[in-house]
Amino acid sequence: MQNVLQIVYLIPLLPLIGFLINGLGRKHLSKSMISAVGCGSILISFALSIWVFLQVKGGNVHTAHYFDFISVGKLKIPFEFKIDQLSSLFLLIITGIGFLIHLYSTSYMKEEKSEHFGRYFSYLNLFIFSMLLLVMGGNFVVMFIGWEGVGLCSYLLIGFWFKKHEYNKAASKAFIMNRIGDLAFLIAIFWLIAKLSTVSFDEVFTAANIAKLSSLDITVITILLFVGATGKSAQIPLYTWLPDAMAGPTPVSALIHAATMVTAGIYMIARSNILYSLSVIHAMGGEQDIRNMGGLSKKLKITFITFLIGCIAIAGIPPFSGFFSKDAILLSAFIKNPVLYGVALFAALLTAFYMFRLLFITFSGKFRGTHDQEHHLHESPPAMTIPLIVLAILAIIGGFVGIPEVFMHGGDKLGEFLSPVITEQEHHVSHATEYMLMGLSTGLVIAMIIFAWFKFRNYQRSEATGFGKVLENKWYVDEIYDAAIVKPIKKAGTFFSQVFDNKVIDGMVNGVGRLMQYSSRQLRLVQSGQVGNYVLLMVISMVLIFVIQFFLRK
Amino acid sequence: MGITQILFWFLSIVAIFSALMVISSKNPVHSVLWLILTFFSISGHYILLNAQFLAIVNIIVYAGAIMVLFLFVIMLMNLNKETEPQKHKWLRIAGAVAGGCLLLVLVAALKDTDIKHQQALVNTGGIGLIKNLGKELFTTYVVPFEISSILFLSAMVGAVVIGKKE
Amino acid sequence: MNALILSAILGVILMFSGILFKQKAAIRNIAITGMVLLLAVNVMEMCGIVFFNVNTHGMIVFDRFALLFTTIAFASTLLYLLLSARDMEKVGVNYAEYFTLIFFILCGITLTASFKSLLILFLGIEIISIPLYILTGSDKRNLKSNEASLKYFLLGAFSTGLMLMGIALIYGAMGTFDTTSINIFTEGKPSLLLVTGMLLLLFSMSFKVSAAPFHFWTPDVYDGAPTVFTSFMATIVKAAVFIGFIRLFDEAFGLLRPEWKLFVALIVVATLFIGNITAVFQQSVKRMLAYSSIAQAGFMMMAVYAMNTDAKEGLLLYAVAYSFATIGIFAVLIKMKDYTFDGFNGFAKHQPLLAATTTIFLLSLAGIPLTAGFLSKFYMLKAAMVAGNNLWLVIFAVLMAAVSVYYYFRVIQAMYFKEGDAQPIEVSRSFKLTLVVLAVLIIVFGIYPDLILSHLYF
Amino acid sequence: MISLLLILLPLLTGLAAFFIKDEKLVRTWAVLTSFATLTIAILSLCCMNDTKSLNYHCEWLPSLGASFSLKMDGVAQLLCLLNTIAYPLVFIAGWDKTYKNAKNFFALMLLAQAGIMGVFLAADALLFYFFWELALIPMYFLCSQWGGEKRVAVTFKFFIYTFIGSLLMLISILYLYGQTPDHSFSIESFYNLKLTSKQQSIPFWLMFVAFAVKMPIFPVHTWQPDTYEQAPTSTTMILSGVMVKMGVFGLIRWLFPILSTASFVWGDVITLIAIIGMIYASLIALRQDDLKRLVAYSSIAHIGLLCAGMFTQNASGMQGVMIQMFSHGINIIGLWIVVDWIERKTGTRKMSELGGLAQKAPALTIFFVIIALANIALPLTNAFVGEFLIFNGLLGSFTLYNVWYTVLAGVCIILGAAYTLRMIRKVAYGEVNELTANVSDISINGKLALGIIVVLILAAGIYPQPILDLTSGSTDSLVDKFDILRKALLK
Amino acid sequence: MPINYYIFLSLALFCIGIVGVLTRRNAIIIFMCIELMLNAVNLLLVAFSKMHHNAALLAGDATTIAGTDGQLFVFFIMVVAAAEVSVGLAIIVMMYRNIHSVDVNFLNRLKH
Repeated sequence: MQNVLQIVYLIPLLPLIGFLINGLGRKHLSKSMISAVGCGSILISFALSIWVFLQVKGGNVHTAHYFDFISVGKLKIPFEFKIDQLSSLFLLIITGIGFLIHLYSTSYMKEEKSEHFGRYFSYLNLFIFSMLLLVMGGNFVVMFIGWEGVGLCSYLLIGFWFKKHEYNKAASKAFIMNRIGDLAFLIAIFWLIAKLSTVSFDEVFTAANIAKLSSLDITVITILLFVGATGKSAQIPLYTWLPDAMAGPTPVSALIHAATMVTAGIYMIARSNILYSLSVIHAMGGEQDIRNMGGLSKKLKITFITFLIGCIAIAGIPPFSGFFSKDAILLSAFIKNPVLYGVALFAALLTAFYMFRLLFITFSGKFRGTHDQEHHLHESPPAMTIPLIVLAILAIIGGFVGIPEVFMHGGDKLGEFLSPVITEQEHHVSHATEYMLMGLSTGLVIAMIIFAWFKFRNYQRSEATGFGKVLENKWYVDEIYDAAIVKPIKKAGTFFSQVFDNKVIDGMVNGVGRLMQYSSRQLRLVQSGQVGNYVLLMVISMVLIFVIQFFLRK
Repeated sequence: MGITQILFWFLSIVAIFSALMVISSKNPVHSVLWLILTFFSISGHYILLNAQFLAIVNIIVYAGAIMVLFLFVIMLMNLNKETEPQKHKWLRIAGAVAGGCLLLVLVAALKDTDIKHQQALVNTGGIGLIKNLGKELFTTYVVPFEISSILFLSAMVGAVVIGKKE
Repeated sequence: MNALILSAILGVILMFSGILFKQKAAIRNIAITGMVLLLAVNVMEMCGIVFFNVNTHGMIVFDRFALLFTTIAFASTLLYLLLSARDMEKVGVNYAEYFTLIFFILCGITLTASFKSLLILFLGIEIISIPLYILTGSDKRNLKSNEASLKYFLLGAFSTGLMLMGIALIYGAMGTFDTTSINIFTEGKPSLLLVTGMLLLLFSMSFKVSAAPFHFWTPDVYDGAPTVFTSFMATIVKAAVFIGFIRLFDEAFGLLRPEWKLFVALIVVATLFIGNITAVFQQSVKRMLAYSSIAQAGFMMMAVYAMNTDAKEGLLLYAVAYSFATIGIFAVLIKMKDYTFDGFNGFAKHQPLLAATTTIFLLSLAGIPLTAGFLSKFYMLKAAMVAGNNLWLVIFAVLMAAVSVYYYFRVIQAMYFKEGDAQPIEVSRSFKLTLVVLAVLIIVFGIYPDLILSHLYF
Repeated sequence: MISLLLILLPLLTGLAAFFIKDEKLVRTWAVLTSFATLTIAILSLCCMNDTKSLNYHCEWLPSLGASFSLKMDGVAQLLCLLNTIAYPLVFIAGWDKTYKNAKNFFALMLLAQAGIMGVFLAADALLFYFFWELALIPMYFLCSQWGGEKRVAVTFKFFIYTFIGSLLMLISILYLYGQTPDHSFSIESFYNLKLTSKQQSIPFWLMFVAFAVKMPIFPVHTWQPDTYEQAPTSTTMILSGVMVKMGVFGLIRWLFPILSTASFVWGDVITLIAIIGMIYASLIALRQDDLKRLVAYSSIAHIGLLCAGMFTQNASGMQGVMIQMFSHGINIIGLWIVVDWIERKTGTRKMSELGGLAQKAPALTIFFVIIALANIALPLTNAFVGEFLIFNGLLGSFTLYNVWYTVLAGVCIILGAAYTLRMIRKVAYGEVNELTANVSDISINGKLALGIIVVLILAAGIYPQPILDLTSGSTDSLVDKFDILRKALLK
Repeated sequence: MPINYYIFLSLALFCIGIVGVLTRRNAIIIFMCIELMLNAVNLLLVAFSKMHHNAALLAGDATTIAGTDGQLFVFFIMVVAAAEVSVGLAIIVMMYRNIHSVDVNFLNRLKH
């Protein structure tokens, strides 16, 4: 009797079908049809996800095996989906939020031509499909497929309005930055294969297998996986694509990057948490839906409130959800290492500063966008506001799902649900310390908000100075990358293509030819036409041969 | 030193001297004459070796026919001047040195051959007589003999082809 | 023996035909018929039908190797006559005499291929050489032809001198001219006289096959001679001398191989190098072919170097491949007015069939698979490889073969890929047919060489 | 028998094509016969283990020890399939092109197919060499006759280059032949050779150079960009899609089994060269403005990976190479079709002069993007499977430097993404300009060809296992051989 | 006479012939030098012939004809030389008719 969860393939399949229908039929379908297909497929997936979630809650955990994707020698990589607490939760998040995004988009994109409208929805569907593969994958490879798929979709979405060169560049940059992370992820997978000959979660995370890994292996794999996550979640040092992507054309696509892709990184770390044994993961998961909101609300007048909520949430002001997740992270960082805590705190402060700077710039100053953008700024139809409100509510209450013990005994519902998947580390910190840390961070955050308020209240496009300028330019990291990596690569490429390949390597090859021509030109002069010379040369060669024969050879 | 030895040395010196004169005379006619002298001395050697047939043939064919032909051609071309153009000095030296080296090398190589103690039979021995040679030539060597007629035929045809005026 | 006598007779017949017949076509037909006859009697001798039973006293032996080669040579000559006999008319007035000389040369070729005595070798070489001096100079008003003839003659006579000195020294050492008797020496070290004589023979034979550094006459003579005769002497004659060469060094100096191996290798290297490299810069196709013939000689020389069964088989195959291809190319070249590479520009457009066949000939010369040229080169390489520790020689040969591609393909490029006002040339239908036959034969032998080689053994 | 058919059919139809004067007729003829050959190749899959009906043997040159024997193992089957798939694609894509002397063009193309097929099937070293050259000759004429402006010189360089390589291989073959006890060229005799490591070195390098030139890998690659640029696109497709696989195939069929010790000993060096070449070519591709040259250099990078993958000498790496050979062939043909269309419609290949094709030719752009993404091995495309396995093989290979190799080769994944996206961006995106303003979308035959390619890309990307199963027999036996060897050497 | 004497004498004549070929420009003289070389060979052959005859006699074979072949070879050489001379002189004369010189340095149309 097969497990009922075998049919989970429907969940990713539906968005895929949606993608195909919208993609192929984008010229022929009407907009309403397209939105129906786009949203409908996700909605059904969402419904299925709820059903799956309930199944999992009921204790039915299943790895659905479909076919052998790659099977070489001892290495077997099946195409399989793993449905457990973690993935079912993420299924909910992805299909749920995905649906909201779709819904929102129907209205947001309605002024696009039907062709582009269809293209847009097909991209979105593909995105959801990839995300679903990512979270459902029963092994690292399937996960990687989704992982790259997400990168692809972000590329497509950022470059959606492909006439604009900046967008295209931003898209390429996002993809390449992601690829760096992907490479790390891949190498981690190879490392696992080399050590364990398997990539399946079920097999990798058995105690016996973990025991096979040396501490070096674990360090390398975790670091590589983390780099992979870094690329996808746009963390330092691979974050520079994200701001550009945000600057991209579609707020919705921006949302996707801010939210879902970042989630992907989190999910991956969570999935392999055994290797990390970190307790912060689930908290991070909680944070993401808030960030979604933040991204989503950008640039919309009417949603100032929701945006504000989002900002506050992200900044980590109690009691919004961001507060708890942030503190959970900070706390675990503190447990690990106080220095780490400092860094994390600093990052948190910067986030706060950044968010509020955005807020003030967007809503306090004059409108600085182009005319082109201005027509987007209108009263939002219900299709847009409803998702926003839902999200805002989520942001407010979301925090309480993961509310730590210090506030409410047994409040950490999320942690509880995920405990089969995530090995939690014991907290060895007194509540007093916890409170103190919370207080510290909150205080600093508020201070930062006030600082931002004063700085950007009447923001005009004036030259920023000092530290502000550094921030303005995103720490000049782009410039540093450009100088340290991109330019040398370009220079090397130019050198190789114009000098080395042409002059040196091909030069040597042609040189051989030229040498032949030259020696031919010279050698033929021996053929002087003079009989006397010919005889002389013959006699000399004869003498030489005689000398060799009689006097040199032994 | 018997008469044979004296004759041998005398003929050898004459042969080498006249050969040297062949290549060093400026006047082509002189060269021809010196060459005839060389041939005569070689014929002398043949007689010394009791190869009478060859000695006669050498004088008749070489000294008589061939060299006269040469002389005739040279006269025909009016080349009997002393002002024959000379090769470049260095080329001549190079030629002489190369030829000298060849001689040196060959002599050095062949001075210790395994037959160095053997003697060439002088004065006696009947194989060089016309009778013996003729018998061999028309029995064992009849095929090559006939074949050499083809050579003459082709030389004849050649002379016609080359010499005939068109 | 059949062929030897018949070729001499045919020579005489043609000598008189010039007096009897005034029409050139008649003379030509006699020559071609005679050639067919010659080929036929030679094939008969291969099948065991011998018309003349002459006691040669062991000086000439018509073994299968010799007979097979003479068959090849006669067949090549037949094809050569079919293609180019008409073009001899242009050379000069002595039309019948040219054929006479060619038949005499064939007589010499027969001798060179089947000698057992150094005397016969000497006679054979001379019977080949003297008519060739004449044929080279047969275009009497052409100064180049004169010059070539005189150069050839002087250098040829010089090399004859070397050869005779060699024979004399060998005679001194061994007391015989018989090749098999020369090959017997009992003591551990061979006589110095023998070795010296052998080396002198090596030089003179190298001269005759135009192997470096005794090749100097070749480009000038091939270039200066009337093209129709260059074709003959660069192919059939050269192959014949090679057969003589390998016979001599196998039968007479087989045991001396340690003494000459090194020098032959050096000669191979020098020949390949000079032939190929110098050919690269030539402007005239004819002169390029002259250098190419030197280069090809370098390859054939590898057979002498290797001196094993493969080498002999390979040399026969090489003779076919090289002769056929070169005869074909020359046959086309004779028709051209402009012998430079540029003269071939756009040739394919005007004469697609001729261009196609010429391409096959060139590919064969370059040693591209599916042509006899490849397999013959392959046999040479294989023979050399089997002969022992000499990878370097083989590698060198191969690199030089790659160089050869350069100049052969220049012709192909000119014919096919370059625009040009190709010279309008007129060729008969039978000429085309013969060329096609030649090309087909080259490909057939390139796929299945056993068609030839199986005749070497019963 | 099937293998003989696979060679004979294109050979004979090719020869026949020389005599078909009518251009349309000869084109149809070529397409039909190429489909017929494809059918036979597909049929061959049905009798996978029936060696009797697959293989063929007859006497050829008994005196030399060479025979006309053909062997169709899994690898050969795969590559024959690639060959037979490539031709219809190429012909379909070029259906609306006119060639002067069309009959010669199609005849030579078919002859080249026969030659390539022979290379994949030959089970006799001499025969192998024969076909190796036979595949080259038609290519020479095709490129020199119908190519671009500098075609003659460029093609000639290509020809000489590969010719030297193949001649060196010939020496190696001869050397090995000399070592066989029965003086035979048959592959079995070669396989049974027991040579010391010292004896293997020279023939190994001689042979490797031939394959390296053909593939080509750095630093003997310089013929390739020029040739790809100058050759007629149909020919370039065959050259890059099928012919370069001859080199890789040579490694697996001829080099590894015969000279395994040397392959093992020199593996590190060659892997390093291959990987340097990958980075090198990727960097150059990054700076190319000419589309054809970009694709050419990207191909060098990919082939470098194939070479490195072969020398991992483990199951994963080699199987990866197998599937990647197929994928690369399909993908690059697709890319050429796109590039060709762009060139035909805009008259330029310079990326700096292009742009905005996505608006004017959306179908083309979609195909282009999909194929380009397959080219950079996005998951669920065919190339991903190959590259995944190769990289896995690299990391799992038994060398001290496996991690470095993997990381260095991995850099090319990123560089590959960089130049491919740059290409897409410059060609397809952005505003239209005067060159691209009047471009029409790809024609129906182009769509058909590209459609098939995309289907193949996805099919092999999603379910690659049949291909892997096809070749596993050959690779497994090799891997076993290397395992034994490794154990013996490490002792 | 000791055979070495003959060998050295012949070699000397032979090499003088070669030197002549190398140093002279007149085609006829060059040709004559070649004839000199041939004569050196002839002398050597005759000497060897007598040497082998002697050896056979010393070996006790009183009726031996050993050495005949050497002298016959000389005969053939003379035959060939005669034929060669006729052809050679014909060629030289033809040359002279065209360029009015027998200087081999003027043979330089064909080169490189």
